[in-house]
Amino acid sequence: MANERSEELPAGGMITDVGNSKNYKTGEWRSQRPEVDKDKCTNCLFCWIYCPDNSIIVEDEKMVGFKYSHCKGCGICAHQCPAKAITMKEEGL
Amino acid sequence: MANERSEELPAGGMITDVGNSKNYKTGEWRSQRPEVDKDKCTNCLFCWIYCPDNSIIVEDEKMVGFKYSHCKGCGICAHQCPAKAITMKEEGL
Amino acid sequence: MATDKPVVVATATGCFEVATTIYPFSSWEVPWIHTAFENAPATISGVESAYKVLRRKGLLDQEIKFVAFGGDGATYDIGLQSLSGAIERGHDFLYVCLNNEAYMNTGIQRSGATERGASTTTCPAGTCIPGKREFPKDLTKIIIAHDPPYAAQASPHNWKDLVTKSGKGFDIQGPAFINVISPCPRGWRHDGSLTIAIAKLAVETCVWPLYEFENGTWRLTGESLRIAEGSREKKPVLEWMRSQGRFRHLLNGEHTALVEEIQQSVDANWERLVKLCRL
Amino acid sequence: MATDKPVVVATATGCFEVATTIYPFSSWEVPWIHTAFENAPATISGVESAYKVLRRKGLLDQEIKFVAFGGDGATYDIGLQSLSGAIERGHDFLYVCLNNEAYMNTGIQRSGATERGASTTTCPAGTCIPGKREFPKDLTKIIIAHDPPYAAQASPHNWKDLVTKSGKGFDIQGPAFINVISPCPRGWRHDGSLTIAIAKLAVETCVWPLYEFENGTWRLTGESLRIAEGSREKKPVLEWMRSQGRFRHLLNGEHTALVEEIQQSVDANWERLVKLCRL
Amino acid sequence: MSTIEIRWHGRGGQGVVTANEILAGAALKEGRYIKAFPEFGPERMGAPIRAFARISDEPINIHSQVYYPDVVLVIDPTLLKVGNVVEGLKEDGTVIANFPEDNVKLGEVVDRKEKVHAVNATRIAMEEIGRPLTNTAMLGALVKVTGVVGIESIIEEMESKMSSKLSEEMMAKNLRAIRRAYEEVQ
Amino acid sequence: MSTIEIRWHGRGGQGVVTANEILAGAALKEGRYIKAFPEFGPERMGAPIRAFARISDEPINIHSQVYYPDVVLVIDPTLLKVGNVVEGLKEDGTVIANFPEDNVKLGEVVDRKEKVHAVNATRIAMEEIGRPLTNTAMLGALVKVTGVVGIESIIEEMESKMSSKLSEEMMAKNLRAIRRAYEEVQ
Amino acid sequence: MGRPLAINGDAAIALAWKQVNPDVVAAYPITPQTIMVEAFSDYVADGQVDTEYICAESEHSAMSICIGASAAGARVATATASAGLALMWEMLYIAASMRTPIVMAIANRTLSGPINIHCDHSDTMGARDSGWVQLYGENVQEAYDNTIMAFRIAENMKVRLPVMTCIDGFIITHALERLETLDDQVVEDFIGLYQATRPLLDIGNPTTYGPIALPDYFYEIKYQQAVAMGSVAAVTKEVMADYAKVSGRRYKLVEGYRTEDADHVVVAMGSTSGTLRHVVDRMRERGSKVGSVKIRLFRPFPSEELAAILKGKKGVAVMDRALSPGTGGALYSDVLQSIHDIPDAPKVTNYIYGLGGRDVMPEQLEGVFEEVMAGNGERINFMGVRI
Amino acid sequence: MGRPLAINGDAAIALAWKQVNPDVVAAYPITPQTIMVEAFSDYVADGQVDTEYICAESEHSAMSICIGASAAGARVATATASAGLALMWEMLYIAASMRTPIVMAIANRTLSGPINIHCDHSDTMGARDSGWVQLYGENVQEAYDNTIMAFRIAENMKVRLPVMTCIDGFIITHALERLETLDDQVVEDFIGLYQATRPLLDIGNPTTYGPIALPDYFYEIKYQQAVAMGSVAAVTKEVMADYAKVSGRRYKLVEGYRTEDADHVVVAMGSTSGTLRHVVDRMRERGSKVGSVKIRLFRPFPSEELAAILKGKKGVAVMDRALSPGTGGALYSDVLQSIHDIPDAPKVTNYIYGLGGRDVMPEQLEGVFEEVMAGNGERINFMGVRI
Ligand SMILES: Cc1ncc(C[n+]2csc(CCOP(=O)(O)OP(=O)(O)O)c2C)c(N)n1
Ligand SMILES: Cc1ncc(C[n+]2csc(CCOP(=O)(O)OP(=O)(O)O)c2C)c(N)n1
Ligand code: SF4
Ligand code: SF4
Ligand code: SF4
Ligand code: SF4
Repeated sequence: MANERSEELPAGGMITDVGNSKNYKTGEWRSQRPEVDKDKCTNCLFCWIYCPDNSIIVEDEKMVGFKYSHCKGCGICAHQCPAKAITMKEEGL
Repeated sequence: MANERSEELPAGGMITDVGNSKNYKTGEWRSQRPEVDKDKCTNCLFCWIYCPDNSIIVEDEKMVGFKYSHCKGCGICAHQCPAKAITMKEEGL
Repeated sequence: MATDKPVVVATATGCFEVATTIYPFSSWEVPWIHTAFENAPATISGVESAYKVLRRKGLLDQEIKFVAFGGDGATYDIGLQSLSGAIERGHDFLYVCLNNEAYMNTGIQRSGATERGASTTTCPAGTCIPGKREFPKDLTKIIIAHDPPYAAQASPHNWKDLVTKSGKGFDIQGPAFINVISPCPRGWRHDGSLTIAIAKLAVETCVWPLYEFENGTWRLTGESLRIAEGSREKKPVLEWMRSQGRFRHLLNGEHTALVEEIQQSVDANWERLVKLCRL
Repeated sequence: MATDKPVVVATATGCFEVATTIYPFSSWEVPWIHTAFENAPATISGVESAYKVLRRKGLLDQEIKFVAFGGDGATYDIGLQSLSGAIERGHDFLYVCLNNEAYMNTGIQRSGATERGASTTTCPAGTCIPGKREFPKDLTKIIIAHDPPYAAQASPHNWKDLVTKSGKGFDIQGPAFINVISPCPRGWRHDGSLTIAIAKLAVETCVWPLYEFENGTWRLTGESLRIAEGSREKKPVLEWMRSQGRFRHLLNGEHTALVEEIQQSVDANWERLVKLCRL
Repeated sequence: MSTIEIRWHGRGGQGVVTANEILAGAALKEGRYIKAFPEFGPERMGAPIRAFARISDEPINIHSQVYYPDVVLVIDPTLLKVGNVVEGLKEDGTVIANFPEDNVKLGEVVDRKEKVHAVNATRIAMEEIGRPLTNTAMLGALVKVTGVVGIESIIEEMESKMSSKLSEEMMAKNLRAIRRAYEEVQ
Repeated sequence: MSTIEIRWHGRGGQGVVTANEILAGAALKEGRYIKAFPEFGPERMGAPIRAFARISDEPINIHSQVYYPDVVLVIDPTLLKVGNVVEGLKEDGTVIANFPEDNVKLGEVVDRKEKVHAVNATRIAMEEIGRPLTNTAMLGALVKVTGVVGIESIIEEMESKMSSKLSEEMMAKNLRAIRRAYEEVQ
Repeated sequence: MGRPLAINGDAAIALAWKQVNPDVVAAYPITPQTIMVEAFSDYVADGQVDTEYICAESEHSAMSICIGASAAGARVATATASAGLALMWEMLYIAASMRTPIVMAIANRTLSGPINIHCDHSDTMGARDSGWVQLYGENVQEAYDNTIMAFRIAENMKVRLPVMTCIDGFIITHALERLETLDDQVVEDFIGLYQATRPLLDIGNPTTYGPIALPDYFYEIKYQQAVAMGSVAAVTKEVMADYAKVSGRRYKLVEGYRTEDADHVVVAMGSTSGTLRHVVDRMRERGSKVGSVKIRLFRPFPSEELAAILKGKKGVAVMDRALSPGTGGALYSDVLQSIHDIPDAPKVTNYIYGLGGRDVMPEQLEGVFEEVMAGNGERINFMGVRI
Repeated sequence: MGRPLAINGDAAIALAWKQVNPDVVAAYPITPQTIMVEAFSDYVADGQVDTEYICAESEHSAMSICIGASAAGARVATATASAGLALMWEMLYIAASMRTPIVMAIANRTLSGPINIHCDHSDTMGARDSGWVQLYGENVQEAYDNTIMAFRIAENMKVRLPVMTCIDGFIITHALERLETLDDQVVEDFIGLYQATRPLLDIGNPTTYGPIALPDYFYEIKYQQAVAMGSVAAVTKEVMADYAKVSGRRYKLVEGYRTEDADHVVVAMGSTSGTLRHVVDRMRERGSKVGSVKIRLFRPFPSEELAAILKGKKGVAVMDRALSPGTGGALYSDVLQSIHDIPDAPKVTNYIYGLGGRDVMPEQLEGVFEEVMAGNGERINFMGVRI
């Protein structure tokens, strides 16, 4: 990272390859990870709405898990889940 | 005018001799002059209130004339006078 | 001045400032400061803060009042934020806006206070655009939304009302605001001797209602109160427009719809105001 | 995003900006611009103006929506004037204030939105001064005093309400404004997982009523409507204060008068608002 | 170099700047180079003001105010008493003033013997225009005395520059004032 | 010059900056000159961060970051996998890491044979403090291994700097963690 | 080519804008710039331009609007002076570093305080590090010509930097002079269609403008500006050559007047350059071997061009119409930088003059020449002040 | 004298303020200045100072409040950085020309864009014409010492000018170093009671502050600032001598390090000066006859003092931590001005470095010395950027 030369960068600090922060794995910063108990989950998608990092994976309008590469472990999903289907676990080594 | 040297002036453009614009005779700029007909005047002092240049002379709560040294001849006093006691005259040479 | 206490004055850049202090002359016999165009409220905040601390330290024993003046450009536009901040911080000062509805000092350019349809040098009435396209900001309401202890609209033609309001503004503890309509012959294109008459017309047409906001309560005053009470006629806005050259282009029959829209807006604002005063 | 049209975004300096674009990374998949802290409304005004003229010239045929985001510092304080000007000029954009009631990006300094009594790093609760001394500006009311076509208060806990309001803001022609309360765990000192719960409490205590102003009419929404209708309880402000560390110093029994004053002010504002919605 | 430098004396609101620009416009019409500008300061109704014009056959480089005019033009007789209107005027320079008496009298007032020209522009203006607006009349006097531009150029420029601002009637009155001053200047 | 340069590796929120400042404060207490600062950037919970300390008997002139540290201190074992913690470490430099296994294993991970010291700071912290806050414990390990300052100075500085921020109980727990790491570092 | 006009500097710039027909103009009035925005407002009101004309509520917003519009893909012009430039100062750097090719006319006026509406160069000198190209015009003709050329320079793909075109407040903005104009079509062809790079409004290719750049990238992005500035001299020469073809008027970055055989030279910018030529002619008539230099392009500073002129002179004076309290003038600094490397460098003295509209008399400039010829004068001198 | 503290640069300045106990502090937060206002807020909340502390709604207002308070008769301090300084830029000139002796701490941070919170000197370099005195501190100790001395300099009757005390953002503001403090009473005695001149609040002697001054007076009033600046060097030396008496620390306007017998010298300001001394020591060990110069007082620029040091050197490099696109650095300019007149002037090259917080490595500075010794290097060079 950070080895491009001045002339290799787009002018004026523009980022032309947008949405690339997906490649920036903020998940590494997490100290607690959310886990879902799909038995309890009602697929209400509250977690999806409230997750500040867009880290709830939804397929076919169903909650199927977490994008751990980005989830920062804030715990909002766990707190908001009306079914108490999400718990926060200490991140292992 | 305008011949003081830099070091003779108070610092920072302060004016310490305030209210000195009285010495600046704006009356010279006038092209029409107000004149009062004291027979009509009721001493209501509307002219005094409205004069934008503070040029109505009042003594003992009576309107006695104009400070021609400052009156700019705007005609507001004439227009406001409820007794139509003031008229504007062409300024002579 | 509507106070017998000593007063310190701050003034924003504008006609009033330029007209009263051209070096080495000054018309001011009280302490006076001008620093820039957009910051009279901040400047007076600083003066008032110095006063507070010097009093607290016992270095000053006189009670002093503080007032800041700004044109509508200085108040509605470029200095709005400075005023808003000073009110939020709760400094003890009176702010007076001399509202001549355009930047007069620089030659009659449009401001946030310029009325819809008025012609100025930056929104001139041309073959394609009939003067200013936007309605003016209602600054007095904006200030009232800050919930200051005192705010009012006034007009020079009703000087008793103006003096009463200024007195309240000085006396009250905390920030006070008075918005004074200030007809300008050159900018509005009317005869200079009609200045006061035109200010009166602004009130009579409800283009510029007289009212005050005191500790949370709205109250109409002067002619406006009488209009609301029905003891005085509310004049049509057209009369207002006819009195000034800046609206002349609207009166040739091509723009009746626009004139009507302006009348409706004046009416709607008036009705809202009357309701607020009845709350 | 509450619109299916393409959107261009401007963002003021602040947490939201710093968190989403650290060179060479960007989280934005739509066109996005940040220029400075105090000028997102002006920046988006420029973008929208370019859009208007390029459309007029036939160089662009897509319909595009414009939105600007700013924190409370960027909106209540340093960027208020920029927003006021953009509204006065009538640009067609939605402005969203993410109000976390302090300058969070720089470390929790007081803003014009900080509540009375709250402790921040520039109005810390000390042995002599118990946190912020002034009441917050009521920015939503200040914006409404500009008479924009649409303005509202919202909260993330009631996301349906928020999405509905955003949709209106996007759809309406002209400037629209939404003020969103945005609890910040670090700044308010509460557990991060309680963010949404605390936002809800703000509404339930009437510290942050949900309402909208649409074409001149005030309307309560969500929980606030139900509280006004009596179908839901209005919680005491003390509950709100207890939920956050920034008010902790007020709860030791020494400051009951202050707490009472704050409750009274919340009540008074709430009653005024209810009246306005009944007008 | 064939540059002529002119200095106007009048009061704020008397149209000195406009008249000076008409002069410059007329000179341009004759293919000349020009530079016309007022002494800068806040414009105040009635306050004494000055304006300057340079007219030349060649491009004009100098941008200073005019300190050593060839011609001094006084459009308000009250100014003859205030300040020194002939300050810096070249030895062989010309004075043209709105003045109700004759050249000799004027010469006494300004303390010059030669090249002193009076014209009762106030009377001309009152009679032709009905108001004491002497700026246009003084243009007539100027071009008669100095020949710096032809009177027809002045009239052409008046018409092209001022027609959007003056009514036809006002225009005609002003043109009459110009012509009369052209005739009457002593 | 008797300057020792130390580089910390941790994550945002783990207290690296605070621990580094306690180290510097302790050194000051011993009459030394100090310079302690984090690698600057926006602080983000969980993001890898570094901090630097210089401790010297003489005034410190150099203000650059530490590129060739004498000691590398890793307070979060997960960082041993991310990036190169021993980058620039002097040939005879020391590595001290929060690591659940022994020095040999640690040496393999960081690819160094000598002067490699493991301490299970996470376990110490969990047991003493109840949370995986390893920053203080690592101070104990550091001073034991390097002797850069005395452990009593660290404890004194902890007490004077942190007493307004930590409850008495928390303070005691942290001091225990420091002492234990001092004992347990291998 | 149109008939010559009698027109002032401000109106000439408004006329150039009308012919350029920019997409967006956002401005705030300030003396002595007002005539520009007023005259342009008339064109707008009469539908003579397509421009979206925005009266901002402050200069800070005016420049922010310009930046937004330029990033969005519009061709943008604006104008200001003095306090107005000061209030947008923060945004000047941002406009330059975002590479928005805005063209801004400046009616040079002194910065407060005391407040004063007249000319000096303190406003634009204070912006000399901001990354804007700065062109100074001597008279009304140059006000017009520089404005038109500025769009070509700013928008050149190698440059992509904002440009200020400066003229002396009142002395030029409010003075009627003779102006030779170009036909509308000639202007249109000369500046060409505006091609934006990755504009914000290109929904299909979304771009992020204005991210935060930390120490790992900031310098590289900033350095691009140095490179862009490095290409300005060559681009400007090209544009000037093209402009000569359509106008017959041939400009240079730095213009020497009777310098070839001169022993003593005075350097200046703006209207004083004209008065200086007048003085040079007068002194040449009396046999003095003097010359003068006009700096037209001030940022980037054309060091080589200037050094080539000053090389081997016996004495040089630099006229600065702005004071940097505590050191010498800005132009003086750049002149010293330009000649520092050359073997045959003259001694250079500095004259601060004309502050707050103090008029410049030919006699005073003669005095400067005389001091230079006598080898007198301090390193820094003050001309025309009552000390 | 108090015990030494382990403290960062911002907190050291807040501590100095606490001891000075100014009447009014008005400020707006901005990284990396925030610790100053936060730490000072704690003193206020705990009643440890008498200060009226005002959280302004913007930096423009913060400076306006300071000016109002100072004119009113208060002793005033404030602090800012980067965009904050930029936003108050208009008011800087007004503060100086109104002769309000405000003391402002600057946590040097680069100007946007791109936005970046780290150190370079673009912010204060951009204010170098504003008429403020500028002092640069190298480390935490100097941050503290300069702050205290600044009040004495600003308020001296011959000076009466506002003073900026600058330190490098993060590098010093956020770094813990050893600080020797003075006792409160020593500080109080050192700065003395504040005596305002014709303060606004003197109701009995009403004064008009800030009138408009036309061309007939403006220049005379402005020239007073040049005169006041002219007395700063002597006053500062006096203050430094007095400060040495109470602190034992003896400062100079310009500080040469091992320059007496050096052939090659590098000049810098701020924290880099320290790193340079470290490098000089290292190179001296290897036998290179090198030295370095630290500029402490940058405005007014101490030309004579610097010339005396640089006279006769074989080669000099000037380190500028700011870019003026299109010309050389500001410090470089002033160095050239300083030596232009002296007979034995060295060749001087310029190095732009450390923009946006790019760290400065000793090896790079050695590289600069090596280039100077070899007589290599362009006139303007860029150090540490990936070209
Ligand atoms: C930052 C800045 N921008 C612009 C100006 C120029 N300016 C001075 S006064 C003025 C207009 C004043 O208008 P207003 O406040 O309405 O007062 P008025 O002159 O009409 O009384 C303007 C635009 C300035 N002085 N400073
Ligand atoms: C002119 C200027 N002053 C100060 C700053 C520093 N600054 C950047 S973001 C910020 C606070 C942002 O607060 P807010 O708008 O409430 O947004 P938040 O970070 O809380 O979301 C400040 C003070 C700046 N960037 N520019
Ligand atoms: S909030 Fe809970 S119940 Fe709803 S979708 Fe998410 S995990 Fe399932
Ligand atoms: S823990 Fe936070 S970031 Fe992770 S999925 Fe839940 S809400 Fe999203
Ligand atoms: S207004 Fe008329 S009646 Fe009243 S005092 Fe004046 S002159 Fe007399
Ligand atoms: S004419 Fe005007 S200035 Fe003169 S006295 Fe009457 S109101 Fe006053």
